[in-house]
Amino acid sequence: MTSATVESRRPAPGGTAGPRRGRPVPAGVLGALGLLTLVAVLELVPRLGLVDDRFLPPFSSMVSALVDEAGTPTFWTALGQTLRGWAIGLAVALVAGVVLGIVIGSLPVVRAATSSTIEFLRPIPSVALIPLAVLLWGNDMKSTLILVVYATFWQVLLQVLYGVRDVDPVARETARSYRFSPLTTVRTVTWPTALPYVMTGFRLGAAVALILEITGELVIGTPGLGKEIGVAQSSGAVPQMYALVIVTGLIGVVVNLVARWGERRVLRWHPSIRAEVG
Amino acid sequence: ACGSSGSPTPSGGASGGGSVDQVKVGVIPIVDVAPIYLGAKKGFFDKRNIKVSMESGQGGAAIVPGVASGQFQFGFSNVTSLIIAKSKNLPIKVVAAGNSSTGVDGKDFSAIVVKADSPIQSAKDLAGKTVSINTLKNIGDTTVRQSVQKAGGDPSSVKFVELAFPDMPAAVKEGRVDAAWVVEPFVTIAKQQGDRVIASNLVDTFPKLQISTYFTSEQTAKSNPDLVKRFTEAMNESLTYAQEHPDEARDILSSYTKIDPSVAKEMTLPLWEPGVNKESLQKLADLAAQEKLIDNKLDVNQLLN
Amino acid sequence: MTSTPTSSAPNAADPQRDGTAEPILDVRGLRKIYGSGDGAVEAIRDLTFTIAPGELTCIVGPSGAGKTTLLKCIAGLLDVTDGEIRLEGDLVTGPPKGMAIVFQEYGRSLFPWMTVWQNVELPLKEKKVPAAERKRLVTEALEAVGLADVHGAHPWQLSGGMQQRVAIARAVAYEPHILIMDEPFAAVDAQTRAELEDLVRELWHRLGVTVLFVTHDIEESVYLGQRVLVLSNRPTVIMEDVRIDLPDERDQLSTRSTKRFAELRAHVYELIQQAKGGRRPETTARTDEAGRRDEAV
Amino acid sequence: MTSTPTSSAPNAADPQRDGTAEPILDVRGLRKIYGSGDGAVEAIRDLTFTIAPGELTCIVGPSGAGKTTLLKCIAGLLDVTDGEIRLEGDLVTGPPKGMAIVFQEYGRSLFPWMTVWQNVELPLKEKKVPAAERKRLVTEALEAVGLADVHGAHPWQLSGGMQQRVAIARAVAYEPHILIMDEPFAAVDAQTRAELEDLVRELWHRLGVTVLFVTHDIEESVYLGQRVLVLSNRPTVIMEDVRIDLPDERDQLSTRSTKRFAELRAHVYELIQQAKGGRRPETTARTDEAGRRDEAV
Amino acid sequence: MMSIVRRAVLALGLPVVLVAAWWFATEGSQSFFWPPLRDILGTFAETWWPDRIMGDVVPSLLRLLVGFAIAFVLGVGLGVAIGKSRALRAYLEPVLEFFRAIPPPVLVPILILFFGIFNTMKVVVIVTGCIWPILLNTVEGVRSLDEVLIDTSKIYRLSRRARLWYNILPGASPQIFAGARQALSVGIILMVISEMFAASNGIGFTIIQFQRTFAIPQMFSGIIVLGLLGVALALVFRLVETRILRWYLGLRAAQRGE
Ligand SMILES: Nc1ncnc2c1ncn2[C@@H]1O[C@H](COP(=O)(O)OP(=O)(O)OP(=O)(O)O)[C@@H](O)[C@H]1O
Ligand SMILES: Nc1ncnc2c1ncn2[C@@H]1O[C@H](COP(=O)(O)OP(=O)(O)OP(=O)(O)O)[C@@H](O)[C@H]1O
Ligand SMILES: O=[N+]([O-])[O-]
Ligand SMILES: [Mg+2]
Ligand SMILES: [Mg+2]
Repeated sequence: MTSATVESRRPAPGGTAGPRRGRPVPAGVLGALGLLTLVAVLELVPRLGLVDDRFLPPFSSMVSALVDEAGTPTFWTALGQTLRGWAIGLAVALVAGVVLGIVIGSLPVVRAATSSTIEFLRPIPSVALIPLAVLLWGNDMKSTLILVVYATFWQVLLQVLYGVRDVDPVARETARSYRFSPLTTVRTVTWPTALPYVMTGFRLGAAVALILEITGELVIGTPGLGKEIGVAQSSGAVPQMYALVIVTGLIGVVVNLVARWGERRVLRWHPSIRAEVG
Repeated sequence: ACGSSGSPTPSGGASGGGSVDQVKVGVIPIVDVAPIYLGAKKGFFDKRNIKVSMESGQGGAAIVPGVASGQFQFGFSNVTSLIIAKSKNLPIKVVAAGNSSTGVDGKDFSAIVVKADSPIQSAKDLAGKTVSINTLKNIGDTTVRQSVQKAGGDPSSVKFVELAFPDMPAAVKEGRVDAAWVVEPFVTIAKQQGDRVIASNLVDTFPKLQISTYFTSEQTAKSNPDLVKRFTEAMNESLTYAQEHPDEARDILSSYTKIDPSVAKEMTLPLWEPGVNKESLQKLADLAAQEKLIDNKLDVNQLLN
Repeated sequence: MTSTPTSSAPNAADPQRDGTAEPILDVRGLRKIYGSGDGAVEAIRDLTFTIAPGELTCIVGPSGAGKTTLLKCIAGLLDVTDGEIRLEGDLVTGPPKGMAIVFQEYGRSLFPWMTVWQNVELPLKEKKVPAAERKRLVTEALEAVGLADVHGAHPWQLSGGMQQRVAIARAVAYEPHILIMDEPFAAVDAQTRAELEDLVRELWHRLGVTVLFVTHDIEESVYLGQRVLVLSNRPTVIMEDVRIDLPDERDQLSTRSTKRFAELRAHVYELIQQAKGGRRPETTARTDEAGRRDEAV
Repeated sequence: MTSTPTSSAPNAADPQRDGTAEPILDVRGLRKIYGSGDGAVEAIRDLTFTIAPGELTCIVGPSGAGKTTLLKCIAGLLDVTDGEIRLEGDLVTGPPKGMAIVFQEYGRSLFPWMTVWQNVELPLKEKKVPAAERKRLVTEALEAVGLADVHGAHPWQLSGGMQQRVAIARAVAYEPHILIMDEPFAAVDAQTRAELEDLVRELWHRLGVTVLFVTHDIEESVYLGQRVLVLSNRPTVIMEDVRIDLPDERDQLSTRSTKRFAELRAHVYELIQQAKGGRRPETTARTDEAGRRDEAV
Repeated sequence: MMSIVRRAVLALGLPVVLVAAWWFATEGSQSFFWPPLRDILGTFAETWWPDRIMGDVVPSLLRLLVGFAIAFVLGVGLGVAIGKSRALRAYLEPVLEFFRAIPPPVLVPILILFFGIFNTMKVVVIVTGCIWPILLNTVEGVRSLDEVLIDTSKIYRLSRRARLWYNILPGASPQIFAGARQALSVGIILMVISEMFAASNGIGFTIIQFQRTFAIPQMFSGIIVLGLLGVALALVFRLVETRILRWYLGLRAAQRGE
């Protein structure tokens, strides 16, 4: 008997429990609705006079300022510079965080030996390191990059450490009993277990990297969106400033979409995903 | 790195041949530095074989270490910060004037503003009130206290809070602070929202108080005196030109700031005078010592060449 | 299958079919397909049966037949693809009141952050059973499964069989109207198993609870049940509804050694073997139709 | 226990005791206490036995006796508290080479992120079995457990019994020297169980593998094993080492209906019942000493 | 079991090596911005004891703890709601992601508009930074709860409250703690950032003040204070965590049979 794979006559509801409902509204539509709500709030709060529109202009003026900005090559150059710095910093931090996280997390001795140092270094804010970075690299991209890597690395590392801790003892014993090499154990047991944590680490890290990239540009003056925001701020150009802030926010939204998309791909087996894709 | 730079043709200047010096100047992208942008555009640097590029940072935290370590050859900073730095033996030298107060009470690029309906009528009334300044223990508190003292109030009872200039108009409007020390373009923006100017703190401190200068590291000053000399000359020419052509100075703002043109037109520009004003600097140094910003009195000659 | 030494489905179902005893459970045309599109798996094709109040029904069938799926549908934990399930007349849309389940994945059904005692007590608390009564029920249930002495341990400090018994104790202490058990004794030793079988029958007698009991042990199904529903291979249909006409008073030694017991056991065994072999009970027409549908994919 | 219709331990152990067959497994004075201080649980008190190469030994005992604990100690997955375990003469300190285990918690021992095929194939890859050979082994193993058609599914898409069979297939495909199975057939139906029992015996014959098999099914232990180790209640000691003197050629129908089979089954059953009742085989002196130790904790 | 001595050696070994390396590397340093560690430690006591401990460290710590507590409650509450409801998650996620990507220094002006310039604003800044790791981890923790346990809760008809208390929160707690742990460190960072605005006291304010006034050894001593604060809070956190997650750590440790 072959497996009776059957085209369901009508779309079968997902494998999970729950009251029978109509077809769910697609996530994309709901998400767009959410953003629309935000837009409405941003438009209405100043229009209704809840705050002075000179300090928080209505959304429409932010958009028109954004349209103006988008017409200048400076904006696009700045956007490109920001994205580049962000991507490089995030990539470095991810690789370093994952590799070190797995090594430290898998070896109890290393973990015990490094934990106090990690706790010490972790809360030192990147911003406190700005003078040192400038000292070494001026306002070069490297200054901002080091801030981005430093701040993002800890986010990823901590997530990976917690992920490694979550390995199911029975799964670990299975790997041990079949004498998997350490590398195979990492690849086939530790890594898949930690993956959901890594995904969260990626999402946390992506935002932190963006934040530090922008902050670095703003404070140090490395070219990029942050510098433009700084200029707008010190020029009293409120709508332009918010226009640029909206761009950073949108980068965040896009990054999350990519992360979620990737998650559906690599975590298809995980309870959180399989409950949804059915 | 990019950033606005002067005319792209470096050679053919008035002064003799020699190689072109690539020079990075750390500046804050505000009105005060308009002359260097204007001078760069006019070719005042090029003709002295200096290819100048402006690197903007948010303040001393980014610029001073940059200059001290040679990442930038020159930097722009307020005088009090430099005095503090010098008092800590940071090896720096002032090389050119930055900008100064106009010296005209009520018509300066810096002002203390209050809400239109505020009971505060003069600096005297600031006693016991909260005033926002951009940096605590710096030129802001020093000069605001001078205004209060001059108006007959008790300067020691003024409470200061730190806010960024851009956030001050809102803070005044919403009553978060009683008064704010602002500089252009926020003086104009504050006025546009109806705020009142009650004092000109820089004017109250010293006639034509020079509040910022360009500086370099002692290392550069020693090893490349010729470059410093050429830079000073170019700066002086730029300052003079900017002072004489205020409309061009207002126009250049759009190349490195996002100041609204209508605001830019109305703003009071600072005074751009060549030459470092030693008495003015010494006044600020004395005030710094008096206010305990520095431990001992400082002779500003140490800052000069 | 030549000799059928059982009263077959029609009359076995009598009590429910006529109005005298309104069925407590009514499953009609149940179909369940997991997933959709390419990866769809038809676990249950077409199940129709009723259960009278207070009946003790065992369900047997090949591994992967869809027994767990069926139980989860009845419990309102899974949406059905087609057909309907009524419990006491109401359409099942979520977990109904007064039902307890012992899950096949017993290990995962215990809260690892609670002690054994807390695990058993929690549903009672939720049922607002007064503290004293609760204490009595938990104590009794844990004693009945032989775990009174480990009540302070966490589930992961217990052996597999002990975990399973905790899950049983929890269901028992709950005093449900309808008790669903999915291979509840798979991990316990023979002796304990026999004791627990008798515990189930005793509870059933005492509380008048309706029991649905999935097991792989054919002897167990015959020993325990009033009826044994034999399921076919996936996609599941009912092979036969075997009525167990053994006397109500059962005993591990004597009952199991009767001739009728042996006959029934052999018959169920035979049915399972046929089920595994792929035989399906209904008219070939239906099977063919399904076959065609399969090919269409 | 009046009649002992078995050859009892002493002569059963003969082949290993003298030098003719060096034991593959030598467990001496094994003791295992979980935790320490207040919460300490003495799972195993004192176990000593040896197993000859190629033997098929079944282990039975009350739920919670310490069977899983014993297997994990032998597999080098748990540190022992006292005593020593030697495998082929070497002290066990970690999982030895050429061993495969089917865990009692089969569901959690499968990697949910891999398909059935990948789960079975992975240990072979680790063993550096060439691709073609690997394919053959995996295919055969999955066919043997009746899961050839679901090789692309993930474990969580399978029923409990199917998951358990995947874990069995993984162990079988591995072609171990020593195969440890912890209630491997608990979740499968009677028919499948019978087939798998025969599969184990066939593998054992074919590969000459040493098998340690924990089960709750007494019939199964007698049907499968050459020896049945009956364990006492926790803290565990050996109740009796029962030699199964049935002919090597076994058959589900004929073997199970022999008189000797029935005798052995009854004997083991009786032992388990005694174990459950708390009877312990050794001198009371020892128990007392340990009892005092318990109190001191 | 690791002996106390062994543990102490492990915990202190690396820090001692690193401090020694720092000491010798900066021993004869002439660089203004890299003062010798000796100078830094030399200014340590006079810089911080006792005025700044009471006047700066304590207020900072209070703001941090209040901010962290609010972020924890909000993050877990919102996280559970979002984790349980697919629709709510789909609706809110883009908006939350939008705000999450906005750097606090840019957010501050808006926060000033709504929360003023004093402690409230600073606490809100800390909350806006701390909440994300908690929220994200809670959402993911809730989403990956064991299905069998959820079914168990349903079958025994646990009330919403009981499900929250006995199933959802404990089940997600390992991941919630991962988030809270992150948030604590982020909180310290945000504490510093919040004190860059409208501050008149606090560790962050002090460090930035040192930085602006080129008091470099003092600035480094401030960074060291931050680090020590991080270690201290991490220790407290671990105490709480091992208490609350005893079941989980036991479950995970059961494998070595310790
Ligand atoms: N989540 C799922 N997604 C896809 N298929 C599933 C899922 N759950 C179960 N199935 C399939 O449905 C069929 C029936 O599974 P079910 O668990 O109901 O079997 P069962 O009769 O309980 O078997 P067992 O006796 O082995 O427990 C199996 O073929 C299984 O592969
Ligand atoms: N991690 C642990 N911590 C404390 N006690 C434990 C732990 N694991 C097992 N035990 C205890 O050890 C004893 C033996 O457990 P084990 O799992 O070996 O039993 P078993 O013989 O396999 O039982 P079953 O047949 O029910 O699977 C039990 O009493 C159990 O409570
Ligand atoms: O390190 N950070 O400033 O986030
Ligand atoms: Mg099942
Ligand atoms: Mg066991």
